[in-house]
Amino acid sequence: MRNFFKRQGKFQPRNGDDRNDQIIPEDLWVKCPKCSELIYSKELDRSARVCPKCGHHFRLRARHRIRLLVDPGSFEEWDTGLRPEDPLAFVDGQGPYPDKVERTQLKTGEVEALITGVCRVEGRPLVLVVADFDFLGASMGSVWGEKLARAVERAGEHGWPVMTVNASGGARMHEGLFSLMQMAKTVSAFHRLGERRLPHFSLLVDPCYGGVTASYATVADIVMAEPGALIGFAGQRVIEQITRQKLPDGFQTAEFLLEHGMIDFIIERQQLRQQVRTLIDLYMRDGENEPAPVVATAASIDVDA
Amino acid sequence: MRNFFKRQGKFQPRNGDDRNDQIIPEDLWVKCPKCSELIYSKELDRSARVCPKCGHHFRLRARHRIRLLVDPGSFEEWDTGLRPEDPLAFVDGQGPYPDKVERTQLKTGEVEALITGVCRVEGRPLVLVVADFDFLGASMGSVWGEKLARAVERAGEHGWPVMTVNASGGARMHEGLFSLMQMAKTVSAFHRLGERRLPHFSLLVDPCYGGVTASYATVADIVMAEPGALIGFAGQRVIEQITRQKLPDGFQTAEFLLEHGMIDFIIERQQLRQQVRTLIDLYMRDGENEPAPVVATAASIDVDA
Amino acid sequence: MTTDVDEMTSDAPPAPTAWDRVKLARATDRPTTQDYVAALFTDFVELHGDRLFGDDRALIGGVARFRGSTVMVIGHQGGTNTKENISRNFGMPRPEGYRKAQRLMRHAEKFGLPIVTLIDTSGADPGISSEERGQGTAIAESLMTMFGCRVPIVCTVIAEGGSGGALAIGIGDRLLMLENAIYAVASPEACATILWRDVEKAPEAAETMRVTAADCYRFGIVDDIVPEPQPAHEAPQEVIAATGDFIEQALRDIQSAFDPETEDGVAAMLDARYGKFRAIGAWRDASLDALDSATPES
Amino acid sequence: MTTDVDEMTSDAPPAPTAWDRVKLARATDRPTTQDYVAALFTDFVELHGDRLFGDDRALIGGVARFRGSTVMVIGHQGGTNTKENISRNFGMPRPEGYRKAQRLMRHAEKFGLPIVTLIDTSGADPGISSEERGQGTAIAESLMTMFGCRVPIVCTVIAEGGSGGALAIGIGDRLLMLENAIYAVASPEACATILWRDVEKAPEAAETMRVTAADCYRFGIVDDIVPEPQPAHEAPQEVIAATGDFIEQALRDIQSAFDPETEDGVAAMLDARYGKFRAIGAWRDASLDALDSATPES
Ligand SMILES: [Zn+2]
Ligand SMILES: [Zn+2]
Repeated sequence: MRNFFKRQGKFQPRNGDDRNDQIIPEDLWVKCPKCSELIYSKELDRSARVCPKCGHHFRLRARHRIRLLVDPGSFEEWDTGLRPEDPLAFVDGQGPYPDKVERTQLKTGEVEALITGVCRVEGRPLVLVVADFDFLGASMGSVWGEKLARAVERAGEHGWPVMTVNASGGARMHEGLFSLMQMAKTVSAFHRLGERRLPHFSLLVDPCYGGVTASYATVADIVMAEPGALIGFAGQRVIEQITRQKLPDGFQTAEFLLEHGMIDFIIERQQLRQQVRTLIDLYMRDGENEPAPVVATAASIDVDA
Repeated sequence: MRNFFKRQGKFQPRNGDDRNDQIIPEDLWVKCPKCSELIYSKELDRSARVCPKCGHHFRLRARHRIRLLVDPGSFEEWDTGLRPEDPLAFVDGQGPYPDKVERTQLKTGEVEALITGVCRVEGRPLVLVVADFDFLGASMGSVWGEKLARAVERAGEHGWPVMTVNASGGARMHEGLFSLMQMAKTVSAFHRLGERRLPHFSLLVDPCYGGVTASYATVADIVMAEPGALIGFAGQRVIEQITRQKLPDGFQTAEFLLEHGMIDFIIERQQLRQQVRTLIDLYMRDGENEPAPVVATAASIDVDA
Repeated sequence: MTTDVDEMTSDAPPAPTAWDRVKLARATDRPTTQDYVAALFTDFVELHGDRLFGDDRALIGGVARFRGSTVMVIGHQGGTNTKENISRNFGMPRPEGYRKAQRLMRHAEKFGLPIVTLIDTSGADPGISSEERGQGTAIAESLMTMFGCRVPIVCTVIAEGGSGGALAIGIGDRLLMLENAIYAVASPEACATILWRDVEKAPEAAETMRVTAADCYRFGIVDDIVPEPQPAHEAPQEVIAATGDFIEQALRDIQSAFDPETEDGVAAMLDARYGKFRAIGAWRDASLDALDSATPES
Repeated sequence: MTTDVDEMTSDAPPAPTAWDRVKLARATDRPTTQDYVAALFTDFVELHGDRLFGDDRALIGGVARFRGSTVMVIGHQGGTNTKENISRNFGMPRPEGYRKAQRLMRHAEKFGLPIVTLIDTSGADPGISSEERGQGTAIAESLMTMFGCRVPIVCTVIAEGGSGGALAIGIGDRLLMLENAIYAVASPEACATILWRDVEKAPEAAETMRVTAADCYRFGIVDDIVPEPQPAHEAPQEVIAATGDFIEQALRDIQSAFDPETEDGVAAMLDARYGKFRAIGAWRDASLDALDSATPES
């Protein structure tokens, strides 16, 4: 099985913390789905993709989020060599799973749905774990679980706090039970981190469903959400089909979750960096966990041929 | 303050585990409030005051409950000398608190609302704590807290399980903040017992309200209730007056609490003894906590003059 | 701090009655939990929700920095206008409120953060849905949680400490009370209704219930009284600052008495917390009386 | 246990397909949690309620004696008729169910009781009110609880192990699975709908999802398979008894490997539990491939 990946050697992932984050717009103007305002695409990017008129938070690619949060140049990416296997020899109507992965990699410029690494936020070290919804709907598979477990274990070794930015469309069906088991694997990693009294800050962003919502993302020490983000376990279409009931207004929005006691607070994208800095300072008390120097080398060398 | 009690020397509490438990009936026939059946009073007593027709559980005096549960003659009562003080010098429309206590003692044949001691249930030692609703509505005052704390501490020392039978009409207003603080005192005693891994079985009986419901009685390891018992924090009249809403059918009944997840199960009075035996055997495993011999003397000598 | 008979005959104004204290404790513009948080804490991050059912705005809490250390602060919160009063249920917690408090206390325990609670409620919510969701059980769980919580806890009654709703965040290593705060097993109105069947007798009930800080101190229930040279609503800054000093001192006292960073220190702190409440009560042992007078009867 | 090509050419009947297994796992009269409890446990005392909101009858549990020891047994429970199916929500737990399970697990931990879970659910309840009360959060809390639970845990998939609803009581030191049970990230029907947009493709989906006990064993997810010489619904007594033997053996193995009566033993058991799930995954490290072939590129 080790070989199938080499067949697709033409793909080479890019590194760095500020690339791959913009989808080329169909046109220069974007219509806000909330207030219908036409926004000039570059202006939207400049405002962190928040509608300047109504505050609607557009989805963001993972690397865009990283760039907005971290000190420039401080993100050191980890485990970029990890690639999905195909333990089920899974084939569906769209063909074999490995082909689907390859097409997705080419389309998105990412090798998997989860990006992990360590960064600094105004000088404070922080392990950062960010999901990319464009990669197979940020479905959680074995690579996700392994990258996250490694990142959290490293945080534990170094005494760093962890922040996760969580989006997901659900399970990575193509990996079957392995996908389900990543819920256990990720939760267990954070259970260990908690025993070291290191905090996990979780940000839920649109959309966040399925196994991610039902695992580490919602049992963090601090659970935040972006305004208007849809967050739930079962998807809205599934619930409608099964229950044949009309969904309540605002069902599964961040605001709905706040009212129902499921999140600590809603944070606007522009306030996130400041809020994360405050949280780090509150929990990483007074130099008790001395920030280890960020390794000075570039991001892990990716040597996939 | 030590002296006021001696003024009332004419009162002398009776001892033993099977007296004081019958109110002389107004007449020989009792009408069941649930099915309206007329029941011969002695027959009702023989059936543990459970309506033979509909199963309605009539209220029971504390000593009657003890007699039904324990091996004959095995109940050793503790701390019968404890008496309420009057730290507030409380006077209400009915006069001073000490007078009210004295009248209640004469009427009920009990010196306080809580009876504690150790017994055997089919040979198994069990610390037993039973409230008597006839004593000032089983309001929880300082004597209640002290007797309970002592009983639970002794259970801890000896490695005995504890069973509490809880009824209450609310706080002992006459003891003011001391009454409120017994909630804390009783919970803390059971917190300690839990650290020793000794179980607390709680039986909620009609009616159980206020500070008892909001303290040790509902955070037991096993919470049981008698059929139809009314159990709540706020009383029904208070809720109706304040909310001006109609109360739902069956509101605050044991069955309602079961449906709302607040109790482990409902147990009929005739099944209790067997169930308690089973619980003791399940939790006090295999002679790990060797039953200490019950002290062979009679109930603690009561020397109040 | 107790009312002195001399005061009645001197030129000084008469000492406030219990009912005066009740009115002072309930003064509309008396500082609330939010005022204390704003004045005494920095970087307050309010944490919402019980992760079970809802977010009770009558009981708020969050992490913040207090005099150099990160702490968890938890307090009752009513409203300053009708709309806010409704959204905060007049500061009367529902089960969600206690369960949020428990969550925050476990959180504080996990990170070794001292807990500061601010008590200001007329009592637990007396509603149908609160009963449905286990009001009694929720309060009881709060008490159990606080007796096991392995971090220092300092509780302060800042205004009205009403019944189980107050006690549910009132178990700690130190209990402080403002001079014009009250603490009672039931509201004077409820007591008057129950015992005199006349709500107009509330002032008399307040007197006979002994609800003042001086009473609670005399009873050994309250450890310290924060003086109010002027009532808190007339001199909020001064009273809040003094309260902060008392809380800081209490935290320092606990930390120097027990060293809660060590296992043994935590065990000793929990023992002392147990002992504090174990000792509260007013009773006598008639059998000992008899032994004293050497006339036993059988 | 895996399907062998030889079987296809021999006189033996063809091995069951994945879809056959799905149908066996779902057979109407396949034994349920209650059947296992009745046959394998004595003195079962069912404990109800989450102490928060309700009692979920789709997930039951209680203390009981199992082969001489007191244990906590927790399992999914559907109904045997329409009425019971409705009251038990067809065995699909709501948040109350997970929270009851968590309560019982903490209870078991307090008293040092081993936990036995029996998994049999098509999945978590997909309803509006379950979302309102935090279905995802409740499942996540269950996982967190089981990773920290300081007593031995043995989980057995007795019929259908469906998605997060199954996993929520599926974290343990040993995971057993009956030969005709299935375990899947989603139902074959859901998978067929999502990936083929055609629920009729469920048999194909079942095949490609690798849901059988043999698959789960091959993947290293399941520790042991309880054989069903005859399907459980045809020989319930034999299969239940065999399951009991496997559970007993698993508990004995854990107890002899770790001695959970000691602090060190518990720590080692939790380490092993962590390691068990830490190791589950199918991925490769492309950078190591490249190092293997000694042709690094930068
Ligand atoms: Zn807009
Ligand atoms: Zn009847």
